[in-house]
Amino acid sequence: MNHLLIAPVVLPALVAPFIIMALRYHIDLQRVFSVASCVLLTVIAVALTAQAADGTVQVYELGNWQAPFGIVLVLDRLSALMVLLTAVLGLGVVLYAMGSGWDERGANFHALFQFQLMGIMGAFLTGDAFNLFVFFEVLLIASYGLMIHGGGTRRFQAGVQYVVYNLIGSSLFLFALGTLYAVTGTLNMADLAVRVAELPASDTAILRVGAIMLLLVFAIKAALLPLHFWLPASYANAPLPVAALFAIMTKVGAYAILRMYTLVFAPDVPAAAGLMEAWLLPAALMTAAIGAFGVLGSREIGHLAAFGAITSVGTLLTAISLFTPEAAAAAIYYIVHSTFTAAALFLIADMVMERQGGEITAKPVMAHSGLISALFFVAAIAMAGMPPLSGFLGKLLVLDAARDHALAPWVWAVILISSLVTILGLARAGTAIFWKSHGLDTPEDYVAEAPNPAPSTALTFVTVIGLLGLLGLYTVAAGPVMRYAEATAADLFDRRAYVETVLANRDRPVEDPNDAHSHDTFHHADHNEDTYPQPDAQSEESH
Amino acid sequence: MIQYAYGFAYACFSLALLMNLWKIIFAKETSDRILALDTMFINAIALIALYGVALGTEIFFEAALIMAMLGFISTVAYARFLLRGNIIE
Amino acid sequence: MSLFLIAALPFLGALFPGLLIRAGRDACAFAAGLASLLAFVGLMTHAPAIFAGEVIHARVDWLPQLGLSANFFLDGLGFLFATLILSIGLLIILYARFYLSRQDPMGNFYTYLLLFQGAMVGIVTSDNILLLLIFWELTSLSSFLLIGFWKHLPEGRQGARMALTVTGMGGLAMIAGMLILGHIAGSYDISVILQNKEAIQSSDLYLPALLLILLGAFTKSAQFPFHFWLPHAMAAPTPVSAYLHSATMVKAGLFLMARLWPVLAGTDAWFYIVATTGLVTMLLGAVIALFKDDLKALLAFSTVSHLGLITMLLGFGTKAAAVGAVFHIINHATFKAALFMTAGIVDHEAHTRDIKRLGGLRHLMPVTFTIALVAGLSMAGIPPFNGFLSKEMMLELAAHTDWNGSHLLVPALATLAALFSVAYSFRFIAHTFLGPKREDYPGHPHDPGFGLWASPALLTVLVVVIGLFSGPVVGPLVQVTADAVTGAHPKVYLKLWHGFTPALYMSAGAIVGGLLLLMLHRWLDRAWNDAPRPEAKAIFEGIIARVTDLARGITDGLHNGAITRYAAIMVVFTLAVSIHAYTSGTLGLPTRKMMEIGLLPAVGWLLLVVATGCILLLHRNRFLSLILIGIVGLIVSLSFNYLSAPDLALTQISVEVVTIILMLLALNFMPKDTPIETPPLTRLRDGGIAVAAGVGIAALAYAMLMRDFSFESISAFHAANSYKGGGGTNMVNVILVDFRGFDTFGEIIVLGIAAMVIYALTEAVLASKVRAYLLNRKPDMLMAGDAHPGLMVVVTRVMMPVALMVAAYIFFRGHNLPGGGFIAGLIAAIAVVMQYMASGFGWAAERQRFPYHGIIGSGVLVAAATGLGAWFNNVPFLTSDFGYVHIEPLKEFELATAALFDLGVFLAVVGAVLLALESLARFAWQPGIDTDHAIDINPARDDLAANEKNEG
Amino acid sequence: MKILNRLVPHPYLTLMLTVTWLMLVNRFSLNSLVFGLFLGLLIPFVTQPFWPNRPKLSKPLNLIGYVAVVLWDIVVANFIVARIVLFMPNSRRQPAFVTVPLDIRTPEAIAMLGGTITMTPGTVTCDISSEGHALLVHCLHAPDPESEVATIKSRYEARLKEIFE
Amino acid sequence: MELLVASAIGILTAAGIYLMLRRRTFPVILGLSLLTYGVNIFLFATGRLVTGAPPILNKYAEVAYADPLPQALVLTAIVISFGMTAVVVMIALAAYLSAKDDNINMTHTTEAGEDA
Amino acid sequence: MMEQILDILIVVFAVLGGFFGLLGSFGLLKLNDPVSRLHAPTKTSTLGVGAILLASFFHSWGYDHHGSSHELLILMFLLVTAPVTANFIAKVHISRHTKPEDLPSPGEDRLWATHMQPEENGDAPQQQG
Ligand code: NA
Ligand code: NA
Repeated sequence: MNHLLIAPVVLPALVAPFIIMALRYHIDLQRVFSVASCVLLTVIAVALTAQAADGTVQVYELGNWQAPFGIVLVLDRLSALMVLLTAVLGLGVVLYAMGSGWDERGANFHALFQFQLMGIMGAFLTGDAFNLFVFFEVLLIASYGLMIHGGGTRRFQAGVQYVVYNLIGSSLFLFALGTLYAVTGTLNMADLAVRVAELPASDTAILRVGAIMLLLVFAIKAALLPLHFWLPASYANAPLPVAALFAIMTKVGAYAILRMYTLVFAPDVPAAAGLMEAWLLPAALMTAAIGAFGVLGSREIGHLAAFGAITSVGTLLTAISLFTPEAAAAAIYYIVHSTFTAAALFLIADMVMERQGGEITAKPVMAHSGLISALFFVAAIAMAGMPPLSGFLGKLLVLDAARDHALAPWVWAVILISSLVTILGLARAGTAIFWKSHGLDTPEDYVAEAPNPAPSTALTFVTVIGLLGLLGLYTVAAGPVMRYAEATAADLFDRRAYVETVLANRDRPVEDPNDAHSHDTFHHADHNEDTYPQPDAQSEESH
Repeated sequence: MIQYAYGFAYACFSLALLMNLWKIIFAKETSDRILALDTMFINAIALIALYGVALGTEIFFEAALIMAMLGFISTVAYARFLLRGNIIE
Repeated sequence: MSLFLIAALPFLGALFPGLLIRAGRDACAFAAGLASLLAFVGLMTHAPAIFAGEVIHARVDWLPQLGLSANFFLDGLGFLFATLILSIGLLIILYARFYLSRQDPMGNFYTYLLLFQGAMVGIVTSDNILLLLIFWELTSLSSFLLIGFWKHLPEGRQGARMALTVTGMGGLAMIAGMLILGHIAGSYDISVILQNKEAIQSSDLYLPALLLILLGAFTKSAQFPFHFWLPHAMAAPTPVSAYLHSATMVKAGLFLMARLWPVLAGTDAWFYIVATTGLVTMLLGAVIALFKDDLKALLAFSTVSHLGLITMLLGFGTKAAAVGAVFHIINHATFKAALFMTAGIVDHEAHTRDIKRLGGLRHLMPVTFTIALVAGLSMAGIPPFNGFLSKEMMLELAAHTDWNGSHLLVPALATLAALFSVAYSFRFIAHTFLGPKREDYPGHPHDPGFGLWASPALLTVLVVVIGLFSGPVVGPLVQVTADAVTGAHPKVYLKLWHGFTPALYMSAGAIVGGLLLLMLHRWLDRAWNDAPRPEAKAIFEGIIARVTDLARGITDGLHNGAITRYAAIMVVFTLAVSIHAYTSGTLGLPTRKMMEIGLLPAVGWLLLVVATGCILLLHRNRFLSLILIGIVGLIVSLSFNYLSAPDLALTQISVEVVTIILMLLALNFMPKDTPIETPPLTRLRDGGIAVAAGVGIAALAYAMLMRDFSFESISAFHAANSYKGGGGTNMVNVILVDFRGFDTFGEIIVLGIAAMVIYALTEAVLASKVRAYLLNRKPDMLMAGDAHPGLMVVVTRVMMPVALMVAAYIFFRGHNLPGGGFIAGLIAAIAVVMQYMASGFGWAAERQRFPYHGIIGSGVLVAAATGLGAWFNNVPFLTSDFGYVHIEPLKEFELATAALFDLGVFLAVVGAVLLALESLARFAWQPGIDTDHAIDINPARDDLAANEKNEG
Repeated sequence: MKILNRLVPHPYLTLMLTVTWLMLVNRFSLNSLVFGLFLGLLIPFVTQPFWPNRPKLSKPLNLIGYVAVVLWDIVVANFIVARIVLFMPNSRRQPAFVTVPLDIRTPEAIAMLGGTITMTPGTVTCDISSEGHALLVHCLHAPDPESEVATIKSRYEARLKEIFE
Repeated sequence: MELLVASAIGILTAAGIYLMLRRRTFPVILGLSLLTYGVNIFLFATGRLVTGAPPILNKYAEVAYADPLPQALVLTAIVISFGMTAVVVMIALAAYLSAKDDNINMTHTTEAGEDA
Repeated sequence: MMEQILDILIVVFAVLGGFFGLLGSFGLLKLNDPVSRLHAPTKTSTLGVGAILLASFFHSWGYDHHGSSHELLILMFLLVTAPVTANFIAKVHISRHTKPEDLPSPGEDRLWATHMQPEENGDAPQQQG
């Protein structure tokens, strides 16, 4: 049993309560533990990715109950990659939050942050549909706390909307899971795959409703049009470092779609055939387009970054909704890119916001304007999918993968035109914020300072440069990464290894932990007839 | 015979619940509504007890016990709200 | 030198100027120059091989899955362009060192310039069209930075954005074109593509690919109708214009057409699109140039015109035309770069570029005048300068070109363009330098230092030398380049005198006409200015503004902040796709019999429905709706009991009470009524949506309830193993703490986080200005006396230990009977909340010894530690263990790790509920409230006080 | 002795809780008793701060008699109320508030009296006076309010005074 | 009986959705509560309806049990939605106290300048 | 014999319970003044459920052959809490619908507790503004 598999969930789940229990009044120690946890998570994630890289699927049977009866965690190439992505992003964001002093502007930041990581990690690793719901809720509720961190009227108002929208989503999730369970009698994803594939035709109507509702749940998370409405206001009004962490949240939705709709409800499974072909791809394209328009139409840098995230989600979902191994590989490549890019853009937006406020307009020249503008330029390139960064490669991969699809001209047109509109928007914003300021009549020595003097400005820059550097590295290493992505996509479309590994133990007999008594189901009865654990039994002292 | 008695009791408490509902909807006084809700809890306890007896199980005992305790708390909470606005002060 | 290194050197060099700027401007320029020089030297090491007709390759895989490789190759065409880029680049670096002022951030300038240079070298040496695309877009980006270099100038920002938009658009189109091209050819490697002319030209996709690629090339090379960005790019510092807009970037489009000439040219489509565009651009550029008063604008339109010329030649599709195109590329680069630099010098010295404010500079700036004169005459196509040679070739080729049956159209228009070309060239010289010296120059013009005029002078020398000795000087270069362009070995004749050819007559006519035009210039200028004509910039900005407004309209219109609408859209969308999913599947007949409806369920249903309906009708009275919600909760709980789920009933009712308390606490601070805000139609719409969704869910539930599972449920396993493997008879509890303990672990964390969030929120709110509001808040309702009645206090005191006892009972029995840590936790929490309600916040909080955060934390940690404990047995997280212990004289009893896990649940729930409620209650906390006494009215205490008073 | 006091702050409470536990468990056994006693000691110890003043009972055994009286009265009360509700028209019913002056002083005793009044024939404790020297009692049907007050004082308050003071 | 349960689910859902489409935070929260009831009963009903057969093992009788799994799931769901409700109530209160307005819809307030 | 007696007890208590349960709720509807309405449910419903619990108690005695203390426990809970409930609801009525002069004199004290003003019952003075 490889306990490393559960470490990404358990580690933050231990650090967070420890922080609230013992370190509530010691921000320095909180930071030490939080960063240490993130570093350790990164190390663990690297180890897990290395383990998964050869294609073996590992299963962790929680409570020693075999699938499909208990909950299992499953490590394969895809989940390992997502865990690694989360860990690295988490490390970056926590460092930035420290450097910018954001973590001190409200209570419980680090504990919530660790819980947030725990929820995301769990969502990526779990092999059980209901457990996925639980982890969704963990990551959501932590995100509610982080979203309103620091307080403020607009943030609270946006917070209400964010929570309400997601609560509707959670309700839908439960409707979906209930429907699936009512038909198949199982919750384990691999088992669902087996059962859905063998489903009698007479049950498809109900199952399909469940399947589609589940898809919508993930689509909400992923911010697919017209279910994306929660995103702009939430991200733009959240503390922007938190929004940077949220960059991974849309990917949780994308991941879940990729996982469930290749493993369980793949288009080649009769019961799921034709579920979403008609509308998913158009919706994804609309998402990309609306996101791009949003970038161009934004009046505020937080919104700009948020719509940037939406347009990249559109591109990502476009790739996913093609449901071919090539497109899935492209999507997997694009996921990492778009996560880092969106995060970097949010962090840079925070730098701007802290120094001169959020509106996209000329303000007196801010401190570190040159460096920030350079970082913005690089992040904008990545966001718009311009060369030489990975966004360009990702877009090329998506376009290439869409080539044989009936809607290929649409895909190409929308993605390319969205890119253009995004470029327009980013250029417009960048010139207004960074260039136009120089045209203002301000005293020579005037420099707009950050309203909240940050504890360590250097750390914030190091973090952002680090993230962008990672993007550069990711671009250079595109070849090996794509090999991994292609192998991952191949795994997704050939689900046998996953299913067989997860369900390998389903017929394992159950041992009674208490051997001495195992000869009888209700051993108490052997000792004393009337202490049988019925309403009047004696086992209440089991403490 | 016993079954008829239980059936009678069922019917009485069911009817009582409906009367409570009537009161809650059409009462002029909010205090009457709270009172009706409190009575509902009491009637519910009776129904749970009856149901447990009918099924010959004590599994529902906890539910009745807790309802007795919680009905009280929620009634007090509602009333306190009307009295002071603030239920914890 | 490796091609990789040559392409990489400018990029590496780009790192230094920015870093070296502290070391001074010279160091900065030197570093930049050194990088260019090294690359140039590296390039020249390949010269012998190139002239020998060899092609040099360098390959490395990058993203083979896509067919994107970092493959470079160097042939004649690449060599020519790389030479131009690097050599003129060197001259520009030198020139810029003296041109830029002290205020200009020179480090940035050289960094951008070298980035641009690297991108250009990359374009011309790429052997992979995807790689070429990358460099292509990089030129757009770096030129954006260069054009907008003077960021304080609005023209600079606008020009930069315009250039980026137009060329970026072309680049994106080209991506599509290149992907199609590569798809047809089966490879993205240029050397492979060039072998596939037949396949490409016979493909159905040839035309779309051609159009998309040409869109890229035309935008980059400022061909009509995309020419308008180039003049606006003149807002850049002059070195940038001289580099980008004469020699390099704008030639990238030409390079691309030349590069793909072997596979794309030769078709009718190619001819009519490319040649016509080139012809129109050539004429239009020349005409407009004549009427530009800004020296740089004049040169910019001249460039447009010359780019059109070259494009037209490439469009002719003949080998001879290709030779002419190549030759003119060289010539144009030399004279135009020189002219731009000259214009820059004039601007630098006279502080204006407006021709109308210049004239007579010949006397003040003889050196500059000489350079301008030579280069200008070359631009005009006057012998013996190099411009004349290539223009003659153009006219000659035009004279023999038939356009859709018309023999005259092309030669006539070409001659006309040449005529205008002569006119604006002469105007450039005459109106700037000739004529009388003026007194009103904004600056004090005189010849600049050597550093500034060295570069144009050198280029002017080339203009002359190539003109006089074209064959020996550039013949071989033109030859190898033409070979590369045509993929064949065309004959290259470069001579000054061709005899009395049609071209000569056309040329002569052009010169005479040009002089005439110049004489009529004042009159023509007035006519031109009076004539209505579309202003490209206005159109472009109009489109952009329109698009931006549209974007803003769509964005604001869709995301108007109305979550009510977002939610409605979500519900409707969900409904629509669900109906689609349902109708595209099949539903079998019911497999279950409907259960009979007894009295109890009927009454329950009625209560539930009526209560729900009343909530809808009366929801504006918020307190009343909370009472009604209480009914719903009660009925739901009873239903769970009735339907064999006692655990659920317990949980539901306890959660219900805590929720109500929470909502009442919140409602205290909120309006007590909801106003009517939505018009009836909206309410009707919402009602429709709600009813549709309700009917949908009800139908789904009914369909599901009437059919059995399709497969045996996994819960059969849970039933079979709950006692044997889990040690408990309450299957639900065993599932919660054992089979699916991980869910429960997550669930308590959710609860803990909820409390933490609420706490953090309270802190945030109380730290804001809201605190003052709360302290001064007047109760919005009648306050009855006696906040803490004695009867209640006494009863809750007795109840609290009993309730805790009940909690303990529920906790321990949970594994076998309804109950468990969660419900026990709620009851324990409620027992404490009772104290808060009865005896007051201050009194109770003061007596509460355990910090709630700590209780939550310890709960989660206990649960986690229980889970981790399993590792010591080398079994997975949360594996439970239980055993039976026998201590005399007691009977045997069970010890289970699941109970420990449940203890964690218990603690987390207690902590979370109390922290949440306490946080909320803090809003109402007013300083000065007596915390010593729980009971407001206590005669015993008063008697005691009275006695003490009497005694004292 | 002090330590014992500290550890067992409320011996009656411990006794009551142990009995409660046995009633909850619903079957007497040694295990239950031991565990019940354990909890009965633990819970008062933990909740000690919430009940700082131990109520002193002068004659605890009288409590049993009192409870018996009250239980009987409750049963009777219900028949009286039933009769009034069912057969007495609202117009003939004479509801009234009466003031019951208090001789008892401790909150526990007053609470017990208030509770008793509510549960017994036709009366409900509604309020206490501002200094705690009188109870406001509502009578469902009180043609003679003075006699109601007298009954309350003699039948319940006197006994409570004996038990508590 | 199935009809009663199914229609109750539908009614709760419909009422919940209607209230969620109101403009003030309080009715929206009420709506969420109603929707949650609907969801929980739905999830519970996936085990199909059984009376008098709680999933508590009984040694003395060979009896059928109600499906325990949906019950466990609903329990988890109830707890989670309780946490969520608490949070949303609190955020709504904070928003109201900060803005003195409990309208759930946000309106645009910033009009940033145009770029030249 | 014993069983028959138990059966009779069960029937009697079940019927009584039902009767009083119904009566409590009926009284809530019938009685015409708010404080009088308090009497019916607090006493009658409590007795009704008490009778049902006793029926259940005898049932388990008669059929499961052991007494059940659970019912008694619930009954005790109800008896202890009902007065508090009644007290609070009465206070609501007093505070909302009566003035001091509507009620009999509180004797030596000045007011009934519910009518006390905030300053008088130990609360912090309400700050204005
Ligand atoms: Na267990
Ligand atoms: Na349980």
